[in-house]
Amino acid sequence: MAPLNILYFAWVREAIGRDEEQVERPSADMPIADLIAMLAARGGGYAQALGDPDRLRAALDQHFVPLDTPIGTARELAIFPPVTGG
Amino acid sequence: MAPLNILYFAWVREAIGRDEEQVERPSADMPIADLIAMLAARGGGYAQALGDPDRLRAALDQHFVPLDTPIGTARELAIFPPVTGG
Amino acid sequence: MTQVSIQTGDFDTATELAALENCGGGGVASFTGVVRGDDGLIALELQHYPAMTLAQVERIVEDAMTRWPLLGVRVIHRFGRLEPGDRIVFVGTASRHRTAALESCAFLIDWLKSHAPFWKKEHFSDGEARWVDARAEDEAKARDWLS
Amino acid sequence: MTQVSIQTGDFDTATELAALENCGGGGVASFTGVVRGDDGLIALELQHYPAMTLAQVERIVEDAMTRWPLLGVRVIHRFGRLEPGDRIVFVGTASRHRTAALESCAFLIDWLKSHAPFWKKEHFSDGEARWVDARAEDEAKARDWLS
Repeated sequence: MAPLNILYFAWVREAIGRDEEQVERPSADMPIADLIAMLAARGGGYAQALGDPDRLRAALDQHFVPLDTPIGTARELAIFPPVTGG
Repeated sequence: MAPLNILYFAWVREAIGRDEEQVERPSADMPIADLIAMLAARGGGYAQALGDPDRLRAALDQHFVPLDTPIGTARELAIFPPVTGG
Repeated sequence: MTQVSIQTGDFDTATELAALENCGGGGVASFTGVVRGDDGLIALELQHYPAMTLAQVERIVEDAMTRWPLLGVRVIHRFGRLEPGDRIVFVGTASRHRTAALESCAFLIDWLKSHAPFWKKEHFSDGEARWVDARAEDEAKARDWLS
Repeated sequence: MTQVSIQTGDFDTATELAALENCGGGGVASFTGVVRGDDGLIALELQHYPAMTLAQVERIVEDAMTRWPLLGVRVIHRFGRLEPGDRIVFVGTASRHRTAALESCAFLIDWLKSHAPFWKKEHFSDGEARWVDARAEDEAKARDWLS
């Protein structure tokens, strides 16, 4: 199955230093929060950006979802701070 | 004392056939409604325009007033249908 | 910056909006009214009471300035003969706050459309013409405003 | 006629208003947002989620079309780097009814300013830069809209 594409925005993007990356697809029932914890465990900018999940929001295939949502078969996961509007 | 200037608007103007005229100043305590009745008694377009005071509104010196208001020392009386807005 | 014009000629909304955008606020709200060609209407004739109109519109603009924190207000109202598609009225407001700009714009156009001292005559394609009647509820509101 | 653009370039409000005036309605409402230079702000950097922004804005425009009898809706939102005085957003609505035009315009700009998937970074004259935090009440409203 295709890898999972992850997008980062705002200060999450800045801390990690990249706007997107592909990761090996986790199991379909893994909640987004667990994947975020795995990424944060990489340390450095990842730990800084993703260490406090309360400050993060996510979208699966361009739909906002809570962080306890299983990743399922989504192709694209976006991780970002709460949107601040235009 | 100066005569009273009367202005007419909308269908009142059309029926009377003029947009303004001067009349001899009535006594200060005469209500507008009485002057309207006197003008209507001229007949013709005046009767047509001013015969039904319920359809008329008035302003004294550019301020809306009820028809029972005495003319007082106003310089300008305007008689017109209710305004319909812009 | 507040400016009120009662005029026969057309106006340029771009010029008006640009002036409001330069008031230093964060938002500019506007409403432009256009004559509709309903029911075979071919022309609208607007008569007004010049000595009264400007003073009353300026008064309602001042009223809006006290109700909302506005940096700029522009009101243009045309009179005379207008045809379907013609612009008839423009209200533009500038404020630091979008809600203030939008609410005051709505307040002003509402007043103008129902209570400003204008009389309208509709001319139709079949040759008929009639003066528009005031609606009773507008009259009741007008009394509140002007008392 | 509905059209949504998410773009880096500026726009011409006169062109947009003219198109809305030609929708055949009686009224066109608009709101134009301008970047404010408060507290030494020298630039605003807007980032967005392109695959999401357009879809979401189009969805909220459709929502507005079902709530109000609209003949035209135009939304333009810029992203990238903007400076004080720059236009940032435009919402224009056309309707036969002025209340529908004004209310839907307020509804759309309200949604855009608080819930559209944008992130803003403020750059100040002293060299400081900071990402704007979402306000808690906006987040709560956003959940209502998007659920």
